Amino acid sequence: MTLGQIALRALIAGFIMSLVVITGFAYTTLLERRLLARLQARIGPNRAGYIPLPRKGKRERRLLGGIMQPAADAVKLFFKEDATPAMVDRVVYNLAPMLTVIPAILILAVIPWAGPILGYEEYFAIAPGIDVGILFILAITSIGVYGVVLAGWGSNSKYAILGGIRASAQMISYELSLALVILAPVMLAGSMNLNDIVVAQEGGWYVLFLPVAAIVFIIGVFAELQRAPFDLLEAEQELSSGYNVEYGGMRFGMFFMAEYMKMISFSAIAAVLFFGGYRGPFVDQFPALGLLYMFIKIVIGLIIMIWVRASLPRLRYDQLMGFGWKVLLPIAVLNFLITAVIIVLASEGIIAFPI
Amino acid sequence: MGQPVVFIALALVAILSAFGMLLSHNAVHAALFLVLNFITIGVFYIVLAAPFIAMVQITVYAGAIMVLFLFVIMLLGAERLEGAQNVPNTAWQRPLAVFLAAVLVLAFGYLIIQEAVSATGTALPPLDSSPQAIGELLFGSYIFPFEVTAVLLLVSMISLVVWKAQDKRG
Amino acid sequence: MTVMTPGNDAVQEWTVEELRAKYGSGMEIASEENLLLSMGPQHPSTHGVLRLLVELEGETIVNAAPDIGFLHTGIEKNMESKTFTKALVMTDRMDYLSPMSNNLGYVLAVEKLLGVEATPRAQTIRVILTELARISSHLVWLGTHALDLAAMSVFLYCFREREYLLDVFEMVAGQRMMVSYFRPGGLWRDVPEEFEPAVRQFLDFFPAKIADYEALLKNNPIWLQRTKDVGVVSAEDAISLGMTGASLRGSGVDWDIRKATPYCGYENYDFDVPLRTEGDVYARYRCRMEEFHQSLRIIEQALDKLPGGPVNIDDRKIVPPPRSELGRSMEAVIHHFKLWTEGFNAPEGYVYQAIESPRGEFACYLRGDGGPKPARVHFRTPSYVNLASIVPLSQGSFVADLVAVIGSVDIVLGEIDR
Amino acid sequence: MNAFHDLTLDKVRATFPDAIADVVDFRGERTVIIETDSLIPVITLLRDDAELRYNFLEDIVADDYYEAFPRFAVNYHLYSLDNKVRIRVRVLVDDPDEGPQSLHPMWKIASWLELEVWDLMGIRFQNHPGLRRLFLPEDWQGHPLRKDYPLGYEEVQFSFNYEEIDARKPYAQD
Repeated sequence: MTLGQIALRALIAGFIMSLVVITGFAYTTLLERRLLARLQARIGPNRAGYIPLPRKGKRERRLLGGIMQPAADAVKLFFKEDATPAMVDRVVYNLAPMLTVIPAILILAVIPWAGPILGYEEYFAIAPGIDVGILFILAITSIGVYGVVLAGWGSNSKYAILGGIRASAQMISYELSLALVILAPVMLAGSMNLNDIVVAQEGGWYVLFLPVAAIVFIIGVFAELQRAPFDLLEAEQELSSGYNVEYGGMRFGMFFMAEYMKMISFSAIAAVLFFGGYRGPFVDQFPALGLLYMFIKIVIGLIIMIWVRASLPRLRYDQLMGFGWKVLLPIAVLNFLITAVIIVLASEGIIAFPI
Repeated sequence: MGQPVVFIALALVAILSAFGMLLSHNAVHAALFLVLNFITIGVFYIVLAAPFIAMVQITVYAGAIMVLFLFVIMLLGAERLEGAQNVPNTAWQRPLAVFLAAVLVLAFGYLIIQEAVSATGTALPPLDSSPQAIGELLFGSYIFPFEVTAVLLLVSMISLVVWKAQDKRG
Repeated sequence: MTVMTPGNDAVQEWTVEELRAKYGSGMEIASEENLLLSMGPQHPSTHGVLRLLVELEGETIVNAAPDIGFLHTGIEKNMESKTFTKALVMTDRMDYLSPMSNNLGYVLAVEKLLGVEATPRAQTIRVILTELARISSHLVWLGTHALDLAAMSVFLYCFREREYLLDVFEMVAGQRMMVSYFRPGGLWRDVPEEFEPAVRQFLDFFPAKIADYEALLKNNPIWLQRTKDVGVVSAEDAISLGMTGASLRGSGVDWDIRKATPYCGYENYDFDVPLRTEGDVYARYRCRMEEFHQSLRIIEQALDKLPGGPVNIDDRKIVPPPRSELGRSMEAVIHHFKLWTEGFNAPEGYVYQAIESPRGEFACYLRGDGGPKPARVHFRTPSYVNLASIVPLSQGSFVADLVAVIGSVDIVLGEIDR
Repeated sequence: MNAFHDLTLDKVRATFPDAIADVVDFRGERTVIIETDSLIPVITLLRDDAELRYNFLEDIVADDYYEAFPRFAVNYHLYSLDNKVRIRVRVLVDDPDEGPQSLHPMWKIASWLELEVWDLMGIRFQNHPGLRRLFLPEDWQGHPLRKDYPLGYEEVQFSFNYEEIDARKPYAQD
């Protein structure tokens, strides 16, 4: 394949996967609303777009109520009045939502969705050639902070700026632990390519070998995504929704979109790093099954995030920072050191370890 | 053919963002231009087939350091520069800056012209930019400067914390 | 001080005097460097329309000033222009989360002024209903308090159980919230016969629900972190601040008006007053959670010995005659007419009747001047007094703790502004 | 509880023989009407006496006896947490601008309770740390709980006289 063909293929795959994930984001919101409603003894959105099944003599049966709710929400958001507050910095104010969404989409580039399908030689990803996939993810998430920080600053509102300050401090601190624990699977697999990490888990998921790393990773992801119990920067009760308080319409929708798309992509990354990625039974015979496995693992990840949101209160800001620096970071460093030592010892043949 | 086009486009972005940083009156805008500049340079590294360095560049400079810059600017509320214009005794800085810039441009120009005139085109040996090679370089031949830098940064950080803590106490 | 803005030319420099004039709360501003944050009146965690002007150093609260009056409707003034019976409906609107308690406080004050006492059956029903109101009010407190700390599920569970209680109120009074059920001299009418089974059913299922709430919060490490050692107030300070109810008992002062100066025959019931000594948000939380169980105990005892007999005293000058008499007794018609046009005359004098409302001491000062209308009504509402304690309790802590403190002292703005 | 009330009265009489102007018993409640000047000493005695210990300030209520003299009365409801007894101390005020002394050095809550009295009844407490409007707007005229303050009402607008009544409405003047 020539360079041009590769570029064209990446373009098409990227377009399709972005569409898939944007739709997926919409339905993640629906999943969250329905599931939260179930957990909280209420019903949730169950009207928009049901499929009527006529029954003789009775009222029709309504199937899949609420299935069009995301579309209705999107229409609503698009047609809202696009108001810009008076004293904002217009450039920054308009830039911030974009800077949140773009990194959320960019992360999708390196995630391996399945084995060799659709004419891909090794595995199916938008940009299969990137060998530093892990670093790419870290780089892009670190850029993602800007959206929140600039939204907080550019809105010219005290609540927003408090949210922005909280956001930058929180994301920087938790990124450290996140990066350190990601190194453990990288060392085990001996590669920064996400597909290599998936393939290396043929002998067993890394969550079995690296349970501490997996737990720290999941906690770090909650903080990175600003999901409960770490949703301090948009704490409705303290900052009345924090950094996005001055946004409305689709600009607000873009923050929302970025959060849910990140939920999907980080579920995928967790699946890749610790839960065997697209691998599963019969995936060697039928590589397309990988898509299904990936889908299942992502949905399980989403459900866990929603479940946590339904059950836990929110941490306080200083407690959050204390937890990140005093608990999570030491554990991540220790985990990193011990893993490295064990790998060296095993490769020297001093101890037996199935790697 | 593609490479020169990419190079020129990136170079334009890099130069314009650098000028934008220098000329913008708002500290936050300046910081954002700098971020753009860093990211462009990161892309340069990718073009040079050094993805590891590219990613490190973006993560560390664009992702971490500049966020801290923004953090400080936001906290101090120092985004407006009108105060700086009133500071006395800065008049002598301008000619000096122009002079230094001229020296820099001349030096680079000399090097480039000399290269063009001699036109030997000495090909550099292909550089290995894998994480392993960089690691070996850093922890092998350059271990001493690397560690010295680390200690220096640590010392400056601790001294700042101590200074600030004393400030608060009394 | 500079108001934070992103490099806009229209930025304004405010002096402290201008700020004080602008915010108009009389708060002393410690430093011009600090951030002034106006929380509310439209803020998710200010429980109604409370506005708090908060001075922040970073995220630490230096000072705060409550700004109230958004709900002020002049209830005390309005009641002076109505007869004693007609004025009753205004009391529902004060603490709209436990209108039964407000009714009770006012009605007891009127009865004290008149020098009458309700029948045993009426008193027992009053006890049952005020305890149910206490539970329903505490449910809202628990739900919103948990929601303030972002435990959102508890909120919805609490409101599910509250719905049941509101249905019970609707069953007896025909109204879910603005009940006006207790009347001077007794009740509006006797409870329907479905009332007792409905309350018994509630007694059966509610302990399991309390266990649910406890499972979500009681030992939740995040909940403990957010509430322990937050908003601590000592017993002396709590007394000096006039705190009452569970907020006072959380600091270890054993004072429950139902025990200290019993009314409605509370001395005949066997119940405990939950006490904690820590004085922090968690202690107040534990006290109120314990009060659920104590209220259930009281209701059960009251139901078991619910006496028969009339619910209204046999004094036609105070209580209107039953509708059945109107058709055959001229005297009844005259009484009815006199009561609904003119009302009853109260003697000259003033009384002060305190009851233990869900939020603390609810008291009614009532002066009669010999006429059919109260000459002066004043309500000592627990929320109004407890609100003042928010500032000393939250000074030096974080904004997030302010939210926890507001939740833990349990205020209702309708009662504060009156 | 009349025994304890009598004890209270005896103690006050013993210490401040001239302070008590009148004593009222009504429906089991005792009211001690005292001279304005001796408010602080009497209440200090009630609060600090080892036997009495009326250590809880429940409420401050002002009352308006319009056309009588003295016109206003301020009631202090004190409660003894140890003895579980309530007593009402009453001060008569003729000039609302020279009200009784503020109790804020004795109870932190006192200044807050006095704010309400000032806002709605207009009795100016001496030495209060900062009297201001609490419920009503800063520029409100008058004190609504006074008897000579009209209750007021809102005229109902109908379609035929909407404009006419709208013109008379007291909207906030910008």
